[in-house]
Amino acid sequence: MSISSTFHKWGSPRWFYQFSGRLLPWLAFLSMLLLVGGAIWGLAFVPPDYKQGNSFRIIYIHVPASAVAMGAYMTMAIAGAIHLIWRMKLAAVVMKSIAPIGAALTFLALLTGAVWGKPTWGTWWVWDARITSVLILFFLYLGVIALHQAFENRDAAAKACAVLAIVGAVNIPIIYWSVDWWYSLHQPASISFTGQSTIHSSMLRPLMATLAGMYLFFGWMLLLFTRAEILDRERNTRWVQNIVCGE
Amino acid sequence: MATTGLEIKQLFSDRDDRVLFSELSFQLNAGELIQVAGPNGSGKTTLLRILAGLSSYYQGEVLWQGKSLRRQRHDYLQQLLYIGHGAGIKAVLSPLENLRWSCAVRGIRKNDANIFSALEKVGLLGFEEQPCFSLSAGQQRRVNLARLFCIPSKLWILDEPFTAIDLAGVAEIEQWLSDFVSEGGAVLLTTHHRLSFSQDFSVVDLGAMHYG
Amino acid sequence: MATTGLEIKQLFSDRDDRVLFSELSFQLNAGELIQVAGPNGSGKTTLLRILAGLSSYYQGEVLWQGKSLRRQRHDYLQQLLYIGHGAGIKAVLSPLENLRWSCAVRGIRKNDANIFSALEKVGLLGFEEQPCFSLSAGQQRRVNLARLFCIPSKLWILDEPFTAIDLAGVAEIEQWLSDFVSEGGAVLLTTHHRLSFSQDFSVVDLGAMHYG
Amino acid sequence: MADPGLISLVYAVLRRDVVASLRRGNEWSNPLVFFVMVCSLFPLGIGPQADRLAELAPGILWVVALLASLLASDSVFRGDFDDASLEQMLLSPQPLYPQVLAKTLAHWLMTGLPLSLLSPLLGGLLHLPVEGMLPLMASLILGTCALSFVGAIGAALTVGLRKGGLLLSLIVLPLYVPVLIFGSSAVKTAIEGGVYLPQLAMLGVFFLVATALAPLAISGALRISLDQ
Amino acid sequence: MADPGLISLVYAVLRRDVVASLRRGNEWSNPLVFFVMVCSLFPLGIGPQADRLAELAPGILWVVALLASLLASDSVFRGDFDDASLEQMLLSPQPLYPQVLAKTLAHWLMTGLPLSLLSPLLGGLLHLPVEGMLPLMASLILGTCALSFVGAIGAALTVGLRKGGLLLSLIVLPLYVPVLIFGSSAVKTAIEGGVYLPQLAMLGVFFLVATALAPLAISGALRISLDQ
Amino acid sequence: MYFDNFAALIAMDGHGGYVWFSYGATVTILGILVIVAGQRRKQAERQIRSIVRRKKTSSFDSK
Ligand code: HEM
Ligand SMILES: Nc1ncnc2c1ncn2[C@@H]1O[C@H](COP(=O)(O)OP(=O)(O)OP(=O)(O)O)[C@@H](O)[C@H]1O
Ligand SMILES: Nc1ncnc2c1ncn2[C@@H]1O[C@H](COP(=O)(O)OP(=O)(O)OP(=O)(O)O)[C@@H](O)[C@H]1O
Ligand SMILES: [Mg+2]
Ligand SMILES: [Mg+2]
Repeated sequence: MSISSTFHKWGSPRWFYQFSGRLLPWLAFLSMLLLVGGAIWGLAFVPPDYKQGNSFRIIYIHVPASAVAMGAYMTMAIAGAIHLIWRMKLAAVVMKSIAPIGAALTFLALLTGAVWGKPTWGTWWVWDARITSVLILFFLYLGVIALHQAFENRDAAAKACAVLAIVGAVNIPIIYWSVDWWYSLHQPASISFTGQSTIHSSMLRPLMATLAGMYLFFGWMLLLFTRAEILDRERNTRWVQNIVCGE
Repeated sequence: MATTGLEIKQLFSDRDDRVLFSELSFQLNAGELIQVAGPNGSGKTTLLRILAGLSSYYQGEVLWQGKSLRRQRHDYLQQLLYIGHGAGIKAVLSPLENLRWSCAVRGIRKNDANIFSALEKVGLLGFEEQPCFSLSAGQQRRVNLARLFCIPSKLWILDEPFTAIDLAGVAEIEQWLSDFVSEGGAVLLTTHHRLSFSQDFSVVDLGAMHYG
Repeated sequence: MATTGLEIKQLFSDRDDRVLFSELSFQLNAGELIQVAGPNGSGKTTLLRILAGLSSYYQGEVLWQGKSLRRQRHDYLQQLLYIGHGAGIKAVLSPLENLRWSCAVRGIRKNDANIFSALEKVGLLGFEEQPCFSLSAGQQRRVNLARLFCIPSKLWILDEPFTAIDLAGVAEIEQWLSDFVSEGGAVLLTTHHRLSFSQDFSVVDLGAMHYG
Repeated sequence: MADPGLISLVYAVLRRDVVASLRRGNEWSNPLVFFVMVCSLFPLGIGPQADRLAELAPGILWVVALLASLLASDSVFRGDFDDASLEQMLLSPQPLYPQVLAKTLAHWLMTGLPLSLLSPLLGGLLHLPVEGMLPLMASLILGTCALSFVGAIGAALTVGLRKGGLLLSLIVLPLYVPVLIFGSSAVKTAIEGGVYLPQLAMLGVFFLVATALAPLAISGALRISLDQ
Repeated sequence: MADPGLISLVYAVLRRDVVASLRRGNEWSNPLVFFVMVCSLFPLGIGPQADRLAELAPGILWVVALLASLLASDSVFRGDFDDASLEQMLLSPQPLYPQVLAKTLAHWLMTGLPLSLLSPLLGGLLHLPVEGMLPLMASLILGTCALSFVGAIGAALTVGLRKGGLLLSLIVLPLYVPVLIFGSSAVKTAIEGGVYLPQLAMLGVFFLVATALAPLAISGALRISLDQ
Repeated sequence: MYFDNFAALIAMDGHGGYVWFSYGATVTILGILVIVAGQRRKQAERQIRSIVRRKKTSSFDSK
């Protein structure tokens, strides 16, 4: 079948709603299992890092939150592009749903990072390249959310946010690279990421678990937000009214 | 079926779940004038913006010379002149400068003579160098209407062109419309005035408001 | 000589050396309606803003109940209701909220019942909780006109109240004016519509534009 | 002063402005975000060294808060002018003073106050020592309120002009200077372990004087702006 | 590209905008005044020590220039939207790209350029060493042009909204970061006696890319903003 | 378990505060996400119900 007809099927809110309904329990179960299991494993069973002591256990949420937060922005931009190019309504819904989730995860990454910084670096905040970039990523998310809220018209809001998300996505690599370059100019000798080499494989396994769990959690939330938004948008259709009022 | 004008087929538009119009179909050919009527809030402005290509929130088809609008935007724009609610003029620039820019944007160059004669027609000779903010409501509207005479086009879409225009002015504008139509132009307009128009014209009534 | 209304004596105003009106004198008493007429740019808006006390660029005298306006601003404002070109409503607030504020600013408290009946009169029942930005041009104008019914006053000064109002609406408003006048109110308004007004009314014609 | 009519007038105006601002959302969140973003631009321009940033933090935080307040104050009367609500206020038989007071207070509640409450977070970002946090917040609360009133005078003067925007800065910034000096000095003194109460007291005086007198100037300015 | 029709179109649009902006006066003078005033606030907030100011000057000058450009960019399309000229642009049979390019260039000519030319004066005020003056001006010329184009994207997205103002900052500021980094770094490197050409080259690249690509995004954004 | 007892697990050699705060914040933020998602759904359902109700009553009216 042609691309457009596949898109048509995937883009149909009704089809998506029903399909995602079947996926939902699995996502919820798996993500909770991996997140909770990985966390317990990481908190209680893994030996501490020889340099950082027990504070390193924050890694099991810090790293997954950071990674997913980054990936989410790109996903949002891609959804925006799909919406603009193929005029697929579902993509707009997905894009709108990602923004608050991504912002929350970015905030979590910032928060856990800051808390981790106190015992390791002796300060809550450092204008380190990676940290600065995440902060800017957070601003980018806030921009998309604020722009969406500012519009009264939903379709115009979606298109405008798509443009912004794409422009932002084009800029992210440039921002990262320039912040990195900036930091390397100023880098004080005392502070640096200790480097991946120190991670022992026994520490790595729970990390893999929570990382996968966080991705699944993101997927779960995405479906929940998207489905609520679909209901809202399609509220005048018979199928939605049947679902809600059970006829 | 080579129709030479604007053809609207099964047009549907809604706002916040209230249907403004649905299954709206009509045709506007060269040499015709159509008045879109309806009470406040019935969707006249919405319809005109759709037909001008400014709004894309509609279902149904709009054809220009037999082809869909979305396919031949450029050709259509070449022949369309839309004057909306807004004044479309910079307050600090004079009528002359404003019209010069209006022409340039349409790709029309070097026609000050035209502009002067247009300003004369709308009764603004003597005001052509005065900044527009110091003109009255009706005079500003007239500057905007002067575009009818500087920009050659085949289809005029006018949203309440008589707003703020005095009685003598209204009669004049009706005469212009009449002249344009008899030269083979097509006009689509809304107004709450009772049109006194020499030729025949049809009325598309958007009727009362529907709640959906 | 205790006149009960508005008395204008030898009023003069100019804009950029162009005299708009000079030696303008007329009188508006309770139970009378005066239409200020004149072509675009003749100074109608300017005159109305002077009489509402919004503009002070004039020479001559304006008396309210025999005393100069400048002396008794407060008393005058208590009895005046001015509706100008502007909409006077916040776009994000609903008609209800807007009118509530309008009343509060005038010192009128707790009259939601009044406001509802006013909204019903102007045909906006069902829209009272919708934000005003989503109303059409005419509907927004109607919200503004609803103030005529929530704010007790003796003198209405209305600048083109029929702008953007549909035909049925115009007839209704004329009826309101008529009722108000027969109850002893005084009305001063401008409009380019031909007024069809049941009582007698006078016209103050600012005439053609003078170049000076 | 305790006239129930006036109080209910103040309340009605305050309420309408706060509701409108909350409903628009942007109006109160934007100055906040602006504050956060611009504060985090400075390290990028100056360099990330913590000790140097800590030294500059009071100055930067105060200047940026002042800018945020300044930019926000453009909108105190802009909307009301555009939709001719101002005309209604002027034509009301009620006195203008309480109306203007209420409008300006509403504006501060939606801009200056949230900004002041958030400032310790930004202090953290700029490595402001902990001793500075409380004086930072206190000085900002008093200071931004004074700034709002002074800014409203400028806003009232420029509201009738096409494109007020930056013209406002020009008029108002010089008047902001005393507040800036005492505000940043309070924080600096606190960091250095000094007594910062005198500075706070000065800010309190500014605040009281501005609240009492500015509405008079604003009323006059509004009348002038509308009479054109 | 060398179509005489297009060139005359660009010229007409550029001319109209420049004339309108000159006639209004505020539009070009305000960013300038803002730049001057805010730069002179910093000594008040931070303290007057010359050596410390000199160290901070590149960062401060660049951040403030960036803010001035940001605030000015709100007005690129605002006026044209309000008076419905934008409608006319969109309904023109001519392509939008050159019109948008011309408008943005006109805007930069009236804001970024004068600001860059004035910057050495402010450098003097903040005790910027003489070696930094030329790179400051050069980097600002290239940088503000890139900023104008990026800012115009945000302006186009928000022009249809009541109260754009600070929302624009929120959207656009993160995108300004690379320009800020390379701009201030060029000046700093120059002061320290280093080679600052690479940074200027980077700014040049930003400038070219922004000029070429931004008008596309702007055109799309304008269409969206008008279609509501 | 790596730790000798529960108290040691809580204390984590003095780093407990940081670690447990982080995990607490995580639970809070992820929990808020879940709750917000649920609220959005409820809000949508509420609106749909009112639409259906309005439709029913208006169809009775017209009859
Ligand atoms: C893209 C975003 C981020 C990623 C991918 C990331 C990744 C990582 C990784 C893999 C580690 C473990 C390094 C190791 O122990 O070997 C780490 C450690 C750390 N991160 Fe992040 N992080 C990000 C953002 C942040 C942010 C925003 C902050 C602070 C607010 C932060 C603060 C820390 C701290 C304090 C440590 C521990 C100290 C250290 O190992 O040097 N990180 N991060
Ligand atoms: N701000 C101003 N500066 C200079 N001249 C002005 C200004 N406002 C109005 N004028 C001039 O004053 C004259 C009268 O304007 P006014 O708005 O009173 O006219 P009007 O009778 O209300 O016209 P209309 O019917 O078009 O509304 C106009 O010719 C106009 O050029
Ligand atoms: N931005 C918007 N958002 C939501 N609803 C809108 C919006 N603009 C208009 N509407 C609604 O659409 C309806 C039609 O509006 P439109 O402006 O087309 O009316 P109109 O026929 O031109 O009326 P008028 O004669 O008053 O100008 C109105 O009832 C209005 O409530
Ligand atoms: Mg209309
Ligand atoms: Mg008038």
